[in-house]
Amino acid sequence: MPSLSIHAGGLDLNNPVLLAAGILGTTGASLCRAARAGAGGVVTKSVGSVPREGHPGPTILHVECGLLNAMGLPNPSYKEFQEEIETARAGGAPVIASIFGSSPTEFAQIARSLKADAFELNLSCPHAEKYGSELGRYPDLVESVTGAVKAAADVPVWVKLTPNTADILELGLAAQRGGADGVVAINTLKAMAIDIETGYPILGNRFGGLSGQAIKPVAVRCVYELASRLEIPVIGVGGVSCWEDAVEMIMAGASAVQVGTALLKGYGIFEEITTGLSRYLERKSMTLEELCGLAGRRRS
Amino acid sequence: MPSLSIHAGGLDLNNPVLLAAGILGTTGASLCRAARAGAGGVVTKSVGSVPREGHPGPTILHVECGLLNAMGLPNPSYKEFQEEIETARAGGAPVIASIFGSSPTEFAQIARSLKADAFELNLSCPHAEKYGSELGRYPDLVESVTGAVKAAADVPVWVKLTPNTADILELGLAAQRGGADGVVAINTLKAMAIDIETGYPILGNRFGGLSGQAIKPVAVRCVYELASRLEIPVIGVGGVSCWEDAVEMIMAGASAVQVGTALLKGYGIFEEITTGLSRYLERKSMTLEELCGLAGRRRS
Amino acid sequence: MRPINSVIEEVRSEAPLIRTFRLDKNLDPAPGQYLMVWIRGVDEIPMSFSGPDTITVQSVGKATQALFHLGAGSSVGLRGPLGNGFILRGKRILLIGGGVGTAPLAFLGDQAKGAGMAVTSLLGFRSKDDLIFQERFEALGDTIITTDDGSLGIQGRASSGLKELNLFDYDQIYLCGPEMMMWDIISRTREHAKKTQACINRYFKCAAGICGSCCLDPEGVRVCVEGPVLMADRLLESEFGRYRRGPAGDKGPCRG
Amino acid sequence: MRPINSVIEEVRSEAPLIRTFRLDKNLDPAPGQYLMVWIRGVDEIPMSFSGPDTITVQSVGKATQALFHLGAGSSVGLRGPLGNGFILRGKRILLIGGGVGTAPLAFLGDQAKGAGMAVTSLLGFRSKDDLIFQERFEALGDTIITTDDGSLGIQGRASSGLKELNLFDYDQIYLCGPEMMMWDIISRTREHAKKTQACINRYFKCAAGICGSCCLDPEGVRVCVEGPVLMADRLLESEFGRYRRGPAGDKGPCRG
Ligand SMILES: Cc1cc2nc3c(=O)[nH]c(=O)nc-3n(C[C@H](O)[C@H](O)[C@H](O)COP(=O)(O)OP(=O)(O)OC[C@H]3O[C@@H](n4cnc5c(N)ncnc54)[C@H](O)[C@@H]3O)c2cc1C
Ligand SMILES: Cc1cc2nc3c(=O)[nH]c(=O)nc-3n(C[C@H](O)[C@H](O)[C@H](O)COP(=O)(O)OP(=O)(O)OC[C@H]3O[C@@H](n4cnc5c(N)ncnc54)[C@H](O)[C@@H]3O)c2cc1C
Ligand SMILES: Cc1cc2nc3c(=O)[nH]c(=O)nc-3n(C[C@H](O)[C@H](O)[C@H](O)COP(=O)(O)O)c2cc1C
Ligand SMILES: Cc1cc2nc3c(=O)[nH]c(=O)nc-3n(C[C@H](O)[C@H](O)[C@H](O)COP(=O)(O)O)c2cc1C
Ligand code: FES
Ligand code: FES
Repeated sequence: MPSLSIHAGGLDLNNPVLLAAGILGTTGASLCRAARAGAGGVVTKSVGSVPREGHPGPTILHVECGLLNAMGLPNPSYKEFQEEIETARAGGAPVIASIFGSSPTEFAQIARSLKADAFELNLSCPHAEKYGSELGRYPDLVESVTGAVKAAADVPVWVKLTPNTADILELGLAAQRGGADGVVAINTLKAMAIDIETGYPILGNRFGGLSGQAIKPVAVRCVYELASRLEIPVIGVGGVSCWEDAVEMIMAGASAVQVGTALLKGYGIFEEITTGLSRYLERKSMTLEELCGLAGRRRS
Repeated sequence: MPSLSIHAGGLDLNNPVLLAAGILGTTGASLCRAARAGAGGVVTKSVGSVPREGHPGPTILHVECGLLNAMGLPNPSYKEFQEEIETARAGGAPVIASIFGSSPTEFAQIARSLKADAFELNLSCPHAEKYGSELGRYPDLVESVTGAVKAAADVPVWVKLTPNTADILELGLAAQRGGADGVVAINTLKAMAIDIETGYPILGNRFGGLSGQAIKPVAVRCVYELASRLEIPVIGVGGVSCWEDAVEMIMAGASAVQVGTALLKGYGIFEEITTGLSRYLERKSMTLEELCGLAGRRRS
Repeated sequence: MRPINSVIEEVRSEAPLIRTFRLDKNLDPAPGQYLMVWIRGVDEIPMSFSGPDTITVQSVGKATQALFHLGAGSSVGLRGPLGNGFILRGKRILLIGGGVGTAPLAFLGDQAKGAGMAVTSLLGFRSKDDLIFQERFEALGDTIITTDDGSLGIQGRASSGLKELNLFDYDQIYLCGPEMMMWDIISRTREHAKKTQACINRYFKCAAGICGSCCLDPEGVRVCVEGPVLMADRLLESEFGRYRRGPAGDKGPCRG
Repeated sequence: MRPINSVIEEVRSEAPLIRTFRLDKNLDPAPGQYLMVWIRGVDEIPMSFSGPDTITVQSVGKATQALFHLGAGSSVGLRGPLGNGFILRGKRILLIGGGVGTAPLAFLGDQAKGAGMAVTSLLGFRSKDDLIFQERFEALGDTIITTDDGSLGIQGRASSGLKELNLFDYDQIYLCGPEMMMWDIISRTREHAKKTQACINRYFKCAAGICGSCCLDPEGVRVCVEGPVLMADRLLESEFGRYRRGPAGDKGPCRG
């Protein structure tokens, strides 16, 4: 079988299929379980500087071909989270701490205090006031947050970008200027659903983020746009739910992929995808490196 | 049965279910057929000032829960299109001419020359260079294009907005400042798909727009955001494919809805939706006016 | 997959703070499975089935209070049935319940009796006034009741009733109640852990196995989809009875 | 629903500018149905089936030329089978074809013969050199050939062959060829229009019934999904033979 190990975004990964942020990432045990199930790396739930309980329920909702969620960044704060990261590490895969804050200094403070194999900056959650995409939609803030974290941390820093923008490349370039070791695209699309019996917005927070199969074509486009112009690697996320999707995302230019919503099918998804990817590479006699960005080289 | 007739965006409509732009809107005959099949109004294919053949194929692609398209605004120019509009009018429903251009003057010139019951300004197509969202992403351009067309036309002017932005409300407010009689939300999400056998982007134009069920939660959110703040009516479009979707969109704040991708099921969709909507209103003893924006009044 | 709209057909008061709500939908649940009940404008919370079309709710906070304000004719949104259920095994079974945790056991007992099993129940309550489902359990078979204050039955916690029973008599034991009560039972009956099914509680946010808020240390069991019914031997090796996570994911003490 | 990858197994030259491509997939098409063939990096174009796993292509422009450059072993993307097909009716049928339009008729004839029908063919070509499928049609039954230049068979257009036939002898007539040739036939045989099925051509963009580019005046028939086979009486009342729309949606003359 062809090797799936890669070096991407400053990390050595056994395979390029990672657990996405906020998915079974609240406890060290569940992260560890993902690593043991075959994830090449695991991203934690986003943690901030103070405990948050998140939004009232419903916090998720199955919609046509996807999931709507508005968890509201529940987390026990980074102070409580170090032990979860230690537990997670027992899984044997790099643990990437997703962190959020409302300013460059808040981000930097967390990055200084927390120990992890890498940081992923959540500049893209579409449904938490004062956080996520409320900063991440502005290139200058993306750059300054990234720069502040880079100065504070001695591990690789990835920046997770929002697709709720007219130009994701602008955001990616800002992250690159800030010194990011990689960008992660995409977070969810801002969305909502309404109960037709009563008119109530279904999510407790009214607005949430759309993920899953529905958004894959948007994610592939974002990855393609970013990968064609950035010098730093792109980690692709959004709707990956089978090995074919992973191939498509890598062809678009992703060095690695993250899997979120597809965990609804259970932890077996990691092995399913990595096995399929290996077989594909074998059949095509290709390496991961050759696959990466192939679509960009097929311009007619 | 409760009445479905409404006055919205300056037009009197027999019912609030319209044919969306670019869907079976190339010929007067197909527009007429939509009207006869029960559409409350029909929007034409977007027409510009010179003939365009559009992008090479594939121009559409079925994806998970939706459709990707990159037609590339094929049209015979407004000069050839007047006769199609006349033919379309025989259907008995208002004919809204969708128009596009690369500047306020180009838009205004078309609006001055073409006769239709209303204009819809395509400031939102995500895959045609120099047109659509390349203008429509900037609030000042939205305002100036709208203002120019308002000055040139003596019929209602609707502005079709792009969801490929960090803040669609900003665009809606710009349209309102420009004097628009209504906004239409949303056009497609910029997206792409790649052939995993070869790495080729599938659409001839590489990038296209995602429509259909996949985008409904994004469309509902956009309509809700716009309707909560604008004084002009919002026409909802994006993924409406059954009467329940129409109810949801109207609850989000849409005065009327447009149906695009669901025409894949055939022209019968108009009657299916209007009948379902009537029955719903009857069961709930509500009027369309009471339904409109209900979700905004359910804030807890 | 959107919440199903369901009208509350009947509300019955079981105890001062406990009510049973009969819904207009029979979703064909297995005992032990649960629903996510959306009290519109307030919250969505997990509730076990106490019958094929009923839930029995203790008012403890915002959402349950709001539910109490909804009378018959009001409607809620439902997601479910969710999770696994109890599995009926053997011929003689023992139900051990505490407080509102007796609800899913009453439902299970009905099914067991219908299947011809011999059902014995051991139920613990704070006091006589908190008692629920007494007749329902007594109709199933022998029923031992304990109250903390001794106002009815044996005085003490549910485990005080164990001495009246020979657990080797039972093919399977089913357990549901406040966490400390369940912990008390399973830690005292370790040798029966392999035949004890416990329906447990964690903070559920997504109830879809995706958010991680309900995961049990050290294996990361997703209680919302792999539970809420778990074998007691598995619980003995877990965080259960020692700590539990709150809505923020922080570890806190177990209540009850 | 993405394009299916298909390897070209064999390429056969039928005439100087016409080749048959055998694909590695049998998509179980009905004669008259078509495929959208994606020549990667170039375009996606409609092609009738000339057999269960073949298309027969005339090189006329960019995409067809690019397809000709792909040899056996190359691959294309396929969407289909699409559209309706011919419907076989009666016992004696007549096929009238012109040029590469004989392709779907040859496929139909094979099926008709297999079903025990009597097949007669009338085929028109520019000249002897452009002739395709001669043996295939002759194996089906009586075959009349016309050539514009008289280099083979009757001299003149396909309609010149009509005088050799009594159309009342046939239960159903099947027609495919250049638009002016088809128009020539159906306008001369109006009394048989109700039993004439014609496989026609329009500019297809989406081939899914959604874009409107293929719609036929005055009814707005979506040829890509309601066709490409239409009854001749319907065509007589349409734009067919008078004008057709190009890629920009502009009206232009009918070719051929
Ligand atoms: C599988 C399962 C089955 C349950 N079955 C029943 C039942 O049959 N009858 C019954 O009365 N109660 C049941 N509960 C407990 C019930 O869900 C909580 O009492 C309810 O959520 C409290 O909501 P509140 O807003 O009224 O209280 P709050 O003020 O929000 O909190 C009160 C307490 O309830 C707990 N709680 C709140 N929200 C949740 C949640 N989403 N998930 C888990 N616990 C929560 C908290 O830990 C808190 O300590 C069950 C819980 C689970 C997980
Ligand atoms: C239902 C149907 C079945 C067909 N079956 C066959 C067949 O079996 N064999 C065969 O050789 N040809 C067939 N054609 C015609 C074939 O599709 C065109 O010859 C081909 O698309 C030309 O592409 P090009 O790029 O080589 O030519 P271009 O240079 O693009 O154009 C040459 C001519 O082909 C026509 N054409 C181009 N693209 C299309 C399109 N997307 N849809 C319709 N016409 C187009 C144009 O009108 C133009 O006049 C069929 C067409 C249709 C609609
Ligand atoms: C329930 C849920 C919770 C999430 N929480 C976070 C989070 O805390 N931080 C973050 O950066 N992204 C979060 N996301 C976004 C995912 O990491 C991912 O970007 C998105 O879901 C798209 O990928 P998918 O389609 O594979 O799910 C969350 C997604 C879901 C569905
Ligand atoms: C094939 C196709 C062509 C379209 N052409 C246009 C167009 O010319 N002008 C325009 O404003 N929108 C165009 N759209 C966008 C639709 O009008 C609509 O905004 C979008 O498809 C979302 O609605 P739906 O999900 O109901 O299809 C097109 C969409 C499709 C699928
Ligand atoms: S409640 Fe979300 S994983 Fe169980
Ligand atoms: S080709 Fe698009 S409707 Fe027929």
